[in-house]
Amino acid sequence: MSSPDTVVSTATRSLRYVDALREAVAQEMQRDDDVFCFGLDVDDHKAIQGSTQGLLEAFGPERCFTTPLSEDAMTGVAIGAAMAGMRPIHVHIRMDFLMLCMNQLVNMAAKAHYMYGGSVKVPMVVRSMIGKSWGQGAQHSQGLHAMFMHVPGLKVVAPSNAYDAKGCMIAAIRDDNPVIFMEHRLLYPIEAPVPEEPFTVAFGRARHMRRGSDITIVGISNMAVECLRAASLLEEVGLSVDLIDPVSLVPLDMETIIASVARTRRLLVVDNAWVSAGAGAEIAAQVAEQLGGSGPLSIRRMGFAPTTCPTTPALEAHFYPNPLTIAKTAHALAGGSAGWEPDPERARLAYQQAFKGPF
Amino acid sequence: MSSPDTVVSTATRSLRYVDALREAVAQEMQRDDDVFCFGLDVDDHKAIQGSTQGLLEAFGPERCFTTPLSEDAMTGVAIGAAMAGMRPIHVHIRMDFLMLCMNQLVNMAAKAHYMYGGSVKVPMVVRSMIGKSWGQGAQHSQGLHAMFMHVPGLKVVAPSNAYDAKGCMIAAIRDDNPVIFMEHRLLYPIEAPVPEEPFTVAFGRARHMRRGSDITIVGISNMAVECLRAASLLEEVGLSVDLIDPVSLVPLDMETIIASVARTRRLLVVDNAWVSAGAGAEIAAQVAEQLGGSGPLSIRRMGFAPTTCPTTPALEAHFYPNPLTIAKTAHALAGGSAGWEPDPERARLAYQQAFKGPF
Amino acid sequence: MDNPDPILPETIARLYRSLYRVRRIEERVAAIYPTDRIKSPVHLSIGQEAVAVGICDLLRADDIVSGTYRGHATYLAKGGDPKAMLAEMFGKVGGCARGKGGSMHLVGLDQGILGCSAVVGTNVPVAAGYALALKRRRRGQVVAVFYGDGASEEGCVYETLNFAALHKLPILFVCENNFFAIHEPLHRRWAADQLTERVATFGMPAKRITSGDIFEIRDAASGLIAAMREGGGPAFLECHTYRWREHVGPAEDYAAGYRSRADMEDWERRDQVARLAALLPDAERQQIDAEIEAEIEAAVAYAEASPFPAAEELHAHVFA
Amino acid sequence: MDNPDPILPETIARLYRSLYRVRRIEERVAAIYPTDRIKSPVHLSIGQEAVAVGICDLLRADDIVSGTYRGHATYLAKGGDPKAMLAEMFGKVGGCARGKGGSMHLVGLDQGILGCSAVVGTNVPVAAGYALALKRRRRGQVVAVFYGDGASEEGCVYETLNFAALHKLPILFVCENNFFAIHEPLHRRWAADQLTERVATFGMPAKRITSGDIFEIRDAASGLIAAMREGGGPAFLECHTYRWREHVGPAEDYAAGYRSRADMEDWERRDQVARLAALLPDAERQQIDAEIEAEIEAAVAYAEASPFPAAEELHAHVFA
Ligand SMILES: Cc1ncc(C[n+]2csc(CCOP(=O)(O)OP(=O)(O)O)c2C)c(N)n1
Ligand SMILES: Cc1ncc(C[n+]2csc(CCOP(=O)(O)OP(=O)(O)O)c2C)c(N)n1
Ligand SMILES: [Mg+2]
Ligand SMILES: [Mg+2]
Repeated sequence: MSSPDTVVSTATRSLRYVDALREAVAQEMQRDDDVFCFGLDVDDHKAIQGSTQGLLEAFGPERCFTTPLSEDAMTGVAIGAAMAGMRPIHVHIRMDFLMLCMNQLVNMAAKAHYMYGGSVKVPMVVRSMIGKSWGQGAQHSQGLHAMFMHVPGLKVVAPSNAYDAKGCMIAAIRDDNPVIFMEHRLLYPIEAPVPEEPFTVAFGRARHMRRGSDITIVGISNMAVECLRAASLLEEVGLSVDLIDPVSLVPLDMETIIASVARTRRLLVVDNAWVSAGAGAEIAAQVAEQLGGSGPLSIRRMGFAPTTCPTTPALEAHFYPNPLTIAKTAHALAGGSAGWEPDPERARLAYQQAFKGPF
Repeated sequence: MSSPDTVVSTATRSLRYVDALREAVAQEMQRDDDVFCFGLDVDDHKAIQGSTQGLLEAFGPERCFTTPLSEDAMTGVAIGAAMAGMRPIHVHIRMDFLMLCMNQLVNMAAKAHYMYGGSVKVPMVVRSMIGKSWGQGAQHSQGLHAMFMHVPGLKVVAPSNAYDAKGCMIAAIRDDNPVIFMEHRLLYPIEAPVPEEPFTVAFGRARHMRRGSDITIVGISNMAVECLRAASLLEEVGLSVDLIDPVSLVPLDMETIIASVARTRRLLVVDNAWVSAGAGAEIAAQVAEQLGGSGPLSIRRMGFAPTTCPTTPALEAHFYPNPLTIAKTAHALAGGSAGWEPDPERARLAYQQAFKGPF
Repeated sequence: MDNPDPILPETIARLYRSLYRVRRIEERVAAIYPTDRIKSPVHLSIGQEAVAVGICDLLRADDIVSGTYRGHATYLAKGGDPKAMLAEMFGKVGGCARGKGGSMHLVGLDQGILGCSAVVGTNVPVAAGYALALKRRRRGQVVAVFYGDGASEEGCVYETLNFAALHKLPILFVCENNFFAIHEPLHRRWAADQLTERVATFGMPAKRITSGDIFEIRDAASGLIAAMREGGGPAFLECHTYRWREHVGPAEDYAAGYRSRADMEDWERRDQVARLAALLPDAERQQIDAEIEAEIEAAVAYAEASPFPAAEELHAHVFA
Repeated sequence: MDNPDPILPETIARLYRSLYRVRRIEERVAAIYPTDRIKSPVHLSIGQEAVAVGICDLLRADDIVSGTYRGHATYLAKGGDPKAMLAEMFGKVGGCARGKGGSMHLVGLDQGILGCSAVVGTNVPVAAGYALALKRRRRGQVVAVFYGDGASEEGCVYETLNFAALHKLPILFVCENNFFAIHEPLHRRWAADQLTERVATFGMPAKRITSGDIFEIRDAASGLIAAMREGGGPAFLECHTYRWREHVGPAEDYAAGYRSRADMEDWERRDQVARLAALLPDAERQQIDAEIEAEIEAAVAYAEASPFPAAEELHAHVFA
């Protein structure tokens, strides 16, 4: 259904990211009796911000159920059910809570297929949401995908729009491996055209959100949206951005990124996470390995400040990259005149504006 | 007591790595009543390969004790005791088991000082050993330091020789922050001259193990030792290696590495871990960010194969970098004639030979 | 309830003052909340005050409490400064965590308040570690750790109970069982309603108190804490209680359908704030009320006046 | 021991065959070990066979077991192939995990053997997840999960007990209490010796068997498993037993001082292999012994002959 370049969709219907997630899961549960959805609070009236709404009613409490507060064991339960041929979707309302399940994810889920010589599969999806702002703070705001990228055997996806959210979710459910599915809370209300019928978005194919020639920007998860805003600010001053959303981090479509940087010789990676040993480090390192020998290369990474996330908005404002800081950094990297910065009012965070696609 | 270049030590006494660890802890427990050492099996007759030998006898069961198999809560206990002013050393016989404690390490230990506005400190040391060979396999062989490098608030050290083991351990115990102390099982028997009196090795100062001009090699943990062997093989064919052991990964002495690569324009990072979003990615990315703009740069990373660790020696042999593969890769990176490879017999793994220092 | 010792008037007054202070501060927080000056999720303890207040009444200044993201009552009952609490929630530098922690991470080491945590259950082993240190110091200090019925399901909490009993740590485990974790009732999370019996198998005194009666809670804790100071080891209390407001946020949520207002009304009839108010002479109560109201005004004013932290503070406190 | 049903001769023969097979294969492993052909840590079950054998005797072919790094007995008792086991330990491609798992990660899905894990406790929730799937399938299948006294201390095990009881999963929890985790005795790890009582508070049948008697173990499990197949939910058995050899490796280690040979001798007197041997007619026993010895020879020969995996196998099986 999709190519790395454009969403080949005739859909006219717009759907919010959160509803795209919900629809994907509902359609897969409809299609395959072995799919089930569980995790703290998936069956309450808030239904994980609505992303699991209606599943209980449609599929009953055997296939949509809450759990005790026991993330570690529940992850093991998902693994065991997956080994038995089911396809669990385990939902966490914050990615920070995956730290409770690291043992099962890293030492069992990632390794089972390999250490049992291929005799078992672990087809499971771990949904987790990243929080931001309004005092989420230290323990409710982390994007920890880099840890999962580090461990062979796990797939990691981080769709940035409703179309990819649906297509990746269906692909994740059908995948025979554990897939860490990273969502960002602030993407939930953003709409995009999404086909009604089920479709998959293949992992390992980056999406070109904009074509340009001066600088390659890679934006991960909701940072793709922030980068889009930055790119349009840069366009106004004559800088053309090749903007790439990797969509999946494992597998990672380095080909598309390398091809772009081979043209621009400039790379800015903007991640929704810490920089040190992060996704951006991996992308930058691969680019440097493959292109560094052939001439000068300008590379920068942006991400969370190298601090714990503070709650006060006064400090949080400086913790995250935003369209203004992204545009400034890209501008400087592209050799633009020193000191340029976009009009702050026009550089407001993208999520504060209705994002409508398509791209 | 030490400079990044050379160990300024008049010590003539040689000590094994494992005994250096033991001595450091014993001396600190002697000096400071608040230091204690706990963790599974620290007090049994095997005493974590001897690294905790004698502590029970010298300091009694209040200050050296085993625990139930409850790594997660025990990490919380260490944090709480540290907040109360004690200086716990929590020992894990394998780094893989830290996955059980990620929640406490990432969500509490790393963040407490920050999220409580500086009002508490968490001076604790988490010792963990990396296993290798003889069927350690999937769950007993992982070097997971990259995950800790990713999270602000944790220090990470990985000494590669007995001198640094003692000096870093004392520094870690005296540090007011949580320190992840990574040891490699195969380093334990290797001797180096180590002063008897207590001394500290400052974090954030890399160690130049060899001076050279053709290529910069950074070797992490026991890979520093493997790289040393590779460097001497390369020397025989006229390639001079600038070999750097970062010693601590957080803080990371990028200055020394950058200065070296600025001269050689070639970097090979060899890690005892997976490559993807690993320590090598961070080092490579920083080098690319800082030096990429000024001309061509050749960069490569080596580490675990991108697979789970197999137990069979037939496959395990291909899982790890070794002096032969390191030397080959460095040789190619330095533009050496294609197809060169050292005599396999002479390239045996360094740990299979008595390593005597000093450097 | 069976209450052998007569309750002294000053005890009633002290407990009332503490209860009323928690209740009113939280009501004030709820009132301020819609103005968006508190950019922080708030988990109110309204209705649950008696547990923290009853137990903290027995603690010395140098004892320690550890609470959760629903920690306002714990913080205040142990002597936490309302000024620092309010400023924290406003994200101001005068906050107890300099604005870096918010409502879920209240802290006050000077008053013996270990920092609260927003990851359910995490505070429990940390509190036990603090108790380990206190045991080594041999000054008779104790720790009281508060956590919810939901937290009791986390593996690390069981692990901690075992360790605390094994090492005879001076720690009182207090499970505030309000029957819900967010909107999920006990019967969807607990295989059996035998938490207290389970904890007893670790070899520590364990008691369930279903009444919500502050005197019963205080009495039960009193003997346990006294024994603990003498090296008797840990103890456990399961205290039934009820959260009157929504899980997070300032409002009621009985319309949501996951629980019934009738249940709340049952608990409202047992409200300890009203009960103790009625036990006090009118004048004395009015005096206390007035003092508290003034304290709250001062705290809000302080929070409003306190500046936001300067941008450089972002990079402070990463490492000690 | 109270053993109402008379034990049929064929039951004795079947149990003996299984016991003897485990014992002898492990003795053979111990004998081979010093030659370094097994480049793998081995955790022998010698002395502990009766637990796995007694319980697996009640399982159907389509039932599931889950064991630990000390999993040889579990693997064999559930019908695991000694050839595949030996080859696995030799690191050969004919191994049950193609040489990638070694002694600690035996697996055999065709025989209903879930893969063993070397991280203590990890297998327990995974087994419960499998049981969840079996419950959905409604074919009366059950899971038996084996773990040690040490594993019982891990948080995820408590969490699993609660979840299994809550969802009435068809899973038998079997704690093989050999009194030690590596060299650490129970009293340094357990606050109280009330594990069985604790598990009972989750609302499942829970029984402690201290004799080591294979018939008692089998009888206790029998009723529990039958009920489980009808939807009765999980059950728990704590089986006292004793590890005769060192924690890891082929030797005895009574000289190390952490436990006394006298304790072992007490268990040796109750050895179920010898006991059942004595209950069998001589000729029948000899016949069984001979068959087992031949099976072992064949397994060792198979393991020797099987090739090492080719280098390309390193990159196979990372993703399914
Ligand atoms: C480890 C973890 N899992 C899930 C959450 C989300 N969460 C926040 S509060 C809560 C309910 C906790 O219930 P309980 O312990 O009974 O405390 P109460 O809110 O009732 O006071 C949950 C599930 C969390 N913060 N941490
Ligand atoms: C989570 C974890 N912690 C520690 C270890 C190290 N370790 C291996 S076996 C063992 C003892 C386990 O004891 P028990 O569960 O009683 O099993 P037994 O060996 O007695 O059969 C320990 C501590 C481990 N493998 N995994
Ligand atoms: Mg509750
Ligand atoms: Mg044991």
